[in-house]
Amino acid sequence: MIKLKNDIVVIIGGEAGQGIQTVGDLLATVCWKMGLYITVVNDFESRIRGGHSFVQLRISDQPNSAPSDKVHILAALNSKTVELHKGDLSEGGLVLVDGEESTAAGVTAIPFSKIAREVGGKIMTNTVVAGAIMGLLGTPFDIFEELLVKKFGKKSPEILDNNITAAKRGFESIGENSFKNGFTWEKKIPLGLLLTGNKAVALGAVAGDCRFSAFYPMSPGTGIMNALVALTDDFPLVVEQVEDEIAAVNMILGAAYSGVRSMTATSGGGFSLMVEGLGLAGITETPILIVNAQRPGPATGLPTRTGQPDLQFTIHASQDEFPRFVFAPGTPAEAFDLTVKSLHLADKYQVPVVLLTDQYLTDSLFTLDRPLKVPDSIDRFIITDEDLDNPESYERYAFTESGVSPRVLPCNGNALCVASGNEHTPDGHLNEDADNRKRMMDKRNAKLPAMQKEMSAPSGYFEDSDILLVGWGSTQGAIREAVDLLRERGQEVGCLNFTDMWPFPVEHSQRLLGRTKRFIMVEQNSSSQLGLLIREQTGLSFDGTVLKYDGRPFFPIEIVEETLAIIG
Amino acid sequence: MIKLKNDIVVIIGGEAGQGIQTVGDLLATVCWKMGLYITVVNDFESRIRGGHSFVQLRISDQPNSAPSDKVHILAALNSKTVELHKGDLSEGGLVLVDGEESTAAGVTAIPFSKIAREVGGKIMTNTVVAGAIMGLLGTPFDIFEELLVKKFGKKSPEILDNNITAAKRGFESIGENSFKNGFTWEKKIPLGLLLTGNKAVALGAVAGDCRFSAFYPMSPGTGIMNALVALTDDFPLVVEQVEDEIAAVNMILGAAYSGVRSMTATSGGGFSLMVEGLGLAGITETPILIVNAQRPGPATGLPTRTGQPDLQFTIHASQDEFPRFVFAPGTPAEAFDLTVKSLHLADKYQVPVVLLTDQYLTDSLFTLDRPLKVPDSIDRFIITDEDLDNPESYERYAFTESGVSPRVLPCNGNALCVASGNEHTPDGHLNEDADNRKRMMDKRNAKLPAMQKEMSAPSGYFEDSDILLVGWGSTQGAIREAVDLLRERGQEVGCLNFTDMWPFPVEHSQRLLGRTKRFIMVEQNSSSQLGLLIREQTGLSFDGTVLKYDGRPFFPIEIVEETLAIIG
Amino acid sequence: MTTTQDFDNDFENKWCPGCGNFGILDSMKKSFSNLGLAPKDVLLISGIGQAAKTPHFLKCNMFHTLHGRALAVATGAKIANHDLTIVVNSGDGDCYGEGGNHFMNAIRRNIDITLLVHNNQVYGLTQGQASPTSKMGFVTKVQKHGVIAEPFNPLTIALNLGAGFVARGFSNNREHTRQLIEDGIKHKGFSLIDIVQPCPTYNKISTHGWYKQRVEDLYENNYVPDDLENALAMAQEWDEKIPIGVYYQKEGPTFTDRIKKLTEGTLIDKKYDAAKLDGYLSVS
Amino acid sequence: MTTTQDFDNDFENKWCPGCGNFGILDSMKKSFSNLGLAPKDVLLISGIGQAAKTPHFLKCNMFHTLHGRALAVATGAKIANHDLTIVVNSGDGDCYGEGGNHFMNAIRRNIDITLLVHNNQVYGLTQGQASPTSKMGFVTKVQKHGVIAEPFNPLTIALNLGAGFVARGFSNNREHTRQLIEDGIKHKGFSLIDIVQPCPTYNKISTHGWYKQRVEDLYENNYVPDDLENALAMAQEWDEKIPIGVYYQKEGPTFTDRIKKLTEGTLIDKKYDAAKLDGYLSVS
Ligand SMILES: Cc1ncc(C[n+]2csc(CCOP(=O)(O)OP(=O)(O)O)c2C)c(N)n1
Ligand SMILES: Cc1ncc(C[n+]2csc(CCOP(=O)(O)OP(=O)(O)O)c2C)c(N)n1
Ligand code: SF4
Ligand code: SF4
Ligand SMILES: [Mg+2]
Ligand SMILES: [Mg+2]
Repeated sequence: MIKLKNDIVVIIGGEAGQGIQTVGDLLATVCWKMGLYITVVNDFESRIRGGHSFVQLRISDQPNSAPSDKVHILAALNSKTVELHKGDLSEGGLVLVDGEESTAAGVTAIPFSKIAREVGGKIMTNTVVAGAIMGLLGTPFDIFEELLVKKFGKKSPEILDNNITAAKRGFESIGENSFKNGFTWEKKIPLGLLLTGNKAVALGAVAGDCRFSAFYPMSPGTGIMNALVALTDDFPLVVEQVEDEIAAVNMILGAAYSGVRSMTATSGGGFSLMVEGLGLAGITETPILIVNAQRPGPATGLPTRTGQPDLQFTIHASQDEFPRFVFAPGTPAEAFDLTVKSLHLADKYQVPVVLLTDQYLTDSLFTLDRPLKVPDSIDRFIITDEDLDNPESYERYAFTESGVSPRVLPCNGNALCVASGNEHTPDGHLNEDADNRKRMMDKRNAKLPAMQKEMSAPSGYFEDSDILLVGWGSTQGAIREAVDLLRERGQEVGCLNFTDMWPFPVEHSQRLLGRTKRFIMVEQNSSSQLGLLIREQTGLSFDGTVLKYDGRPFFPIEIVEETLAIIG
Repeated sequence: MIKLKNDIVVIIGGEAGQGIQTVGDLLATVCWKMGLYITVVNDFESRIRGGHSFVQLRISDQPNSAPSDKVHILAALNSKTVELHKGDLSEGGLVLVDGEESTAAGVTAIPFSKIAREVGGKIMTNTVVAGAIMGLLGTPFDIFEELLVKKFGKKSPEILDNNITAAKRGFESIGENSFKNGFTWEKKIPLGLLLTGNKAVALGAVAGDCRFSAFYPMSPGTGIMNALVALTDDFPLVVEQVEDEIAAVNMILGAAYSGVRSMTATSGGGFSLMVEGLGLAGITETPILIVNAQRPGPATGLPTRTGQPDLQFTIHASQDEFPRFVFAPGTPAEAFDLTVKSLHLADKYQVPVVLLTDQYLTDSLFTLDRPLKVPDSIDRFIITDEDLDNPESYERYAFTESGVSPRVLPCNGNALCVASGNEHTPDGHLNEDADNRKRMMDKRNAKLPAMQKEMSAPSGYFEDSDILLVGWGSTQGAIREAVDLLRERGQEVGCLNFTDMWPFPVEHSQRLLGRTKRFIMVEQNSSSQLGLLIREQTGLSFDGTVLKYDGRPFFPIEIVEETLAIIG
Repeated sequence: MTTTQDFDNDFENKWCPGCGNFGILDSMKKSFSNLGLAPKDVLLISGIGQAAKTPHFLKCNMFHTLHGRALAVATGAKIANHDLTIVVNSGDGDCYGEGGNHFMNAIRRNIDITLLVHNNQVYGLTQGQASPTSKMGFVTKVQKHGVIAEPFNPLTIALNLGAGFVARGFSNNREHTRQLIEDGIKHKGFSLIDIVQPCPTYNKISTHGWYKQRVEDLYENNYVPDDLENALAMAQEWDEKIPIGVYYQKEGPTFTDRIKKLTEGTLIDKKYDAAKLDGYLSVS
Repeated sequence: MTTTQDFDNDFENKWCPGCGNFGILDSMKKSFSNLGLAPKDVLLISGIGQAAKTPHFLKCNMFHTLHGRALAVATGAKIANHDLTIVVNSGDGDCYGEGGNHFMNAIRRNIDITLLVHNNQVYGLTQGQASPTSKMGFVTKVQKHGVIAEPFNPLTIALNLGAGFVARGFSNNREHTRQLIEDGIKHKGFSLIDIVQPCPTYNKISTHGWYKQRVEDLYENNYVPDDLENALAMAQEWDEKIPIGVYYQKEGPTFTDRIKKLTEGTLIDKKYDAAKLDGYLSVS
């Protein structure tokens, strides 16, 4: 990764319900179509109307996936936006406000709502704002127009016309005030899709042949379900909203037992309610996928904010011990790949998998830096009567060296599928004998060495440096950018970004962390959970922590400053 | 602790429903009244009638609290008892079976059921068996008779008479076959009560002024509730069985908020369902006590067996991070004390507390080695309008240095009690600001240093030895006895028994473990959870593990043998 | 005496303009002050949702708990101190969805609290999914081909479970709702007041106007709520008309009445008695 | 054709002698073989409890799940493969206590499974506490002054939630129960069969003899189960007489009928289509 060249940051702020997210989406799509890299971060309160929310767009000709502390264009649909974000304006930054006349120096008034009313109604304000910002940036207008046609073409010709006019008027409202950091716009083919983490997980689910999903709405997990629902008409997928999270996890257990790959998504509170079901998957060796999209807690906490506070909870959740996988993607591309991988490994090892994302990754919009790959076919690791010498004597939990027993589906032949959440003999019937108990525990635990081999090492960036920043999940982009900034300042710093969390990649970690002089944990929780896990699993101790737990994603510069304070 | 002098082990085996537990209780009570130490371990299946179950009584003139692998008297009410336990008979051990004539060498037939029928009916069989065993042991009969009067005196004179006759006939049935290891019976005043862990927790709860308990039945947690219910007529205590465990934890939260000390008890599955409520207690700073009486899982696992598989789950349960206490008593006396302490600390720090017991500790009957002490008075750490300059401006979550905010009760004056499970400002109202969020997290976490100071060091036994066995909770007795046995064999071995688990007693552990050459973890789970926790928290690594996870308590000799294999 | 202003606080309201919740909030304040209650006399307990935010918007003692769990918390609070006046604010998702089991069991216990369900037939706070009371066919972003389960009828279920106070209100008839809340609080035992409520943001079917056309005031009609069959019949109505008022009322012993030791005073007021327990712990 | 013996297995039964569960087990085997089902055609799903152990005691496909969760698991299993014949064994605690919310929602969905609730009005496996169907006043070790909540009436609630097959059986009338189970399985849609059952160990009130005196066979009486009001009235009966048979039956589209793509075949039989998804992932 090299220093971002053209790196422009736009903030559009207003009340919930004013549709600023639409402005962000429009701008992002236009930039993406031009082959640029975008990160769009949505910051909103847990309410439906009013209050204050904003989107931050970062536009660059280099991959980026962290929010920035500096802003070049601030478009304010309410006065709070100016109040809150003016301090973040970079030198030469612009403030656009809705109005006829500028009230302060550095503030440009554009009559957004007046224009909107003139061309068709207040509802058009968003389009005017988007037009104005594109005007400032110098975007070619035709791409914007194409997009509007795509978006409104199916509605009445009037609506489309009005929107185009609104866009045009906005575009032109900027006049000669062409923004000095403007790109030179050359159209390139984007390397990857423009995707939220939510959508990446949903696409990964379908790519991994997930066919059933039961869920109960909970931010930020709901976004994944919305994205899945959007795919149901085109794929063999049923998504059902159910009475509570306990039903959700148990329904996917039933569907998985019956034979279709199944998943649910939720956040911490819902995950808490799924914990007992997770254990049922563990002892019955039923493959399921649970996405825990993290947000700050405890309890209801901050419903629409981000954090990484559930790592240890996820690894230890549910009574007693059983093998499970835990993955934490750092980007939407990884979210896609790891969802596919999760569904595959769940089937292969007959274990539950938890995918840990967070509000930042799931709700933000990113340009992917590579295309996504769909598996050609799906291996279900399921046998039938034909694979058996004697289907009548089939045993669901037969002892094997690998710990994985051949699996049949219920009502799919003479081999009966007998499963029990009580401790059981190989034939699936409940049993309390001490010897059998120990053997069954050992059988399940016997999967662990092979499972551990499936774990990828944390991805490195200048990983041979004397000082490593170590993080996991969605902080990847911010940490890498911090490494760039630190190196610019002459610090020999690199980083490791974990995505494959459990079974903990002990050997990889020992190898990569053992050779560095110091490592510093960068996490979005208050106790450095990965740091503690590394110590527990490898005996290696971290040398400092950069922790943020205020519900907001890291700015790279925060990591830089706190790291400098630690390394002196 | 010195080697047990008189150490006699009796097993009575039969089907569920045959009342062998009654035989155990009768024998135990008589021995206890003579001032002896008893451990009675109940081993039973998850069914109501039939199958096989047994009680093991260990009787000694020295404190003991572990089951023994060797048996001196085996009383068999079914043939399976002989089959299963004959191999455990020590030299000179006796087998008593129900019948007219002995069928094998070393087997004494006594017509238990025939005698019972003669004196009043088959139901009297238990009393005959108890009588016979006491005859063998040479117990003074009058104590037994006293007990029967106490037990049956309130029923009809006929029932009492029949029981006394049954006991007498049983007592005499043994004839000259006086058991060679018999005690010399001198009556002493017992040092402590004869108590199950269940009852110890219940008495501790009342001693700690617990006034409300809501629960949903789940073995082995139910026993605690039964014991609490038994106290409701005499103390200001309401115990309510509710619709599910989610209701249980939320009801005690409501009662605690309202102002009475409250608790619930359950096992792993129910605890899983309480995890979200635990987090609500965390963020709202509401003092509650949850007893998790551990049993083997995952999921339903082995409902009536023992294990220690939930330590890490308990410490990390619920989304995000908040201070909590976790205690794990090793004996009924500690169970009593730690229940009192838990209720006290919950109030003092306004945090949830989890008491981790297990089936072995809760269901077994022990003679305590000391009297139990009731606190003279209860400090509730609650303020009222009188304590406030201006009750109107009272804030439930005021920032303080200790992190503990003065607490009022709802509807108890002009100071309003405003609590929220969303992140909140000091006044209790929900708030999403980044600064406030960080301050509130820091406020809650600020309690941790003082909480950690409340933690006792693990209790030691020859703790200066080069090799230490390290365990927690109910394995205390077995580990200490193993230490005695190892030292007898010339090994310089001692032990540490943890009871105060979280916040982890880091300094105590570093001090005690840092100075030993090697330490070996002895735990009833498959991954050595305390060992991992020690490494995570102190950086110190264990040198071996003795793990048992077949659902049965440790025999001291198992620890001895595995330890020897490790230390070579 | 208190006034509604006594219940005002300066915490910023977070509902959408035009939301039915405003009416309910207003009616609550009026009924409290009419009953002579001061903020210090009232304990509001709520779950999670737009409805469940209500307690923040007035001055009172309050406990904003977890999604679905308000009734369980309220039950515990009442047992601990049955002198408290407890009102629960819940939503249709909160109470009949996630909290379905507690709803049934609070009724079975006849615990003396007043439950206000802000029933907008939609999940507001999570942005417009169907709720248990959404009609079959109701289309949302998630239920894109419409809801495919039968709607949950809280009134029928409550009546069948033996609830002693079952009422329906309409958020925008503030005076009427005020009266209902007063009657509910005065009722000794569990009171269910299901308050139908427009959600202008996510429910485009049952709007203010839609309700307005349908509601029929039972107070005005001098309906006497003592006939279970009548009540059950009315509970079936919806499409043509929606009776608002008390459908059924019948007093009986409440949960805490049935616990003998609580008839002599609240649990919280009892004395700690170390000496008595000492007796239990003596070895001889 | 199959015979009842085809369903025998040699797993040791763990119920108490004289338990009503034996009758239910027997009736299940008979109804399966009568319907021509073989062990490989049947999927039994159960929660946790004495009742929920049933699937272990016969030869079949089975999933012994968690306390209270059988219906949720069964719903998922049915959606994944709606060709399956799914029967759920549950207890009164399992289904109406811990599982109360799933009970209501399985009915609302009209998912096509047959639910057998072994209703002994007590928690058997956990040694005799009251259950939701225990009568007010029922004394146990825990409820030592008797139950103080209204009993839960599953039939009334099911009928009010719109269940399309609501029946009551008596475990010891084996032929009758066999018929009920057959009718339940044949019914397209959710079928509730609440089977009252003696628990000689923990329920000394409703014993075999107690039931025997009260049960009245609706099949014999040629009762036609098409009248909801009749059904509701019968559902209130208990103390004097207990009608056994189908109280109410009405077919309608089931949950999987209402999901369009499932009308063309089961979910499990659909094809994975990588190419189609590729289209979604192309950048241009
Ligand atoms: C355990 C849990 N699951 C899900 C959520 C997310 N959640 C918050 S409010 C809500 C639904 C609210 O709907 P309703 O109760 O009808 O209230 P409304 O917002 O419509 O007033 C949900 C699902 C949560 N907070 N906790
Ligand atoms: C989450 C959870 N809570 C509690 C239990 C303990 N438990 C097992 S069976 C049972 C009650 C069984 O009663 P019922 O469903 O009526 O079945 P019965 O034994 O009477 O047939 C309970 C509470 C459990 N296994 N899991
Ligand atoms: S979303 Fe609906 S219910 Fe919620 S505040 Fe807005 S209008 Fe009211
Ligand atoms: S406890 Fe009751 S229900 Fe359970 S097996 Fe025994 S008799 Fe049957
Ligand atoms: Mg709602
Ligand atoms: Mg039962």
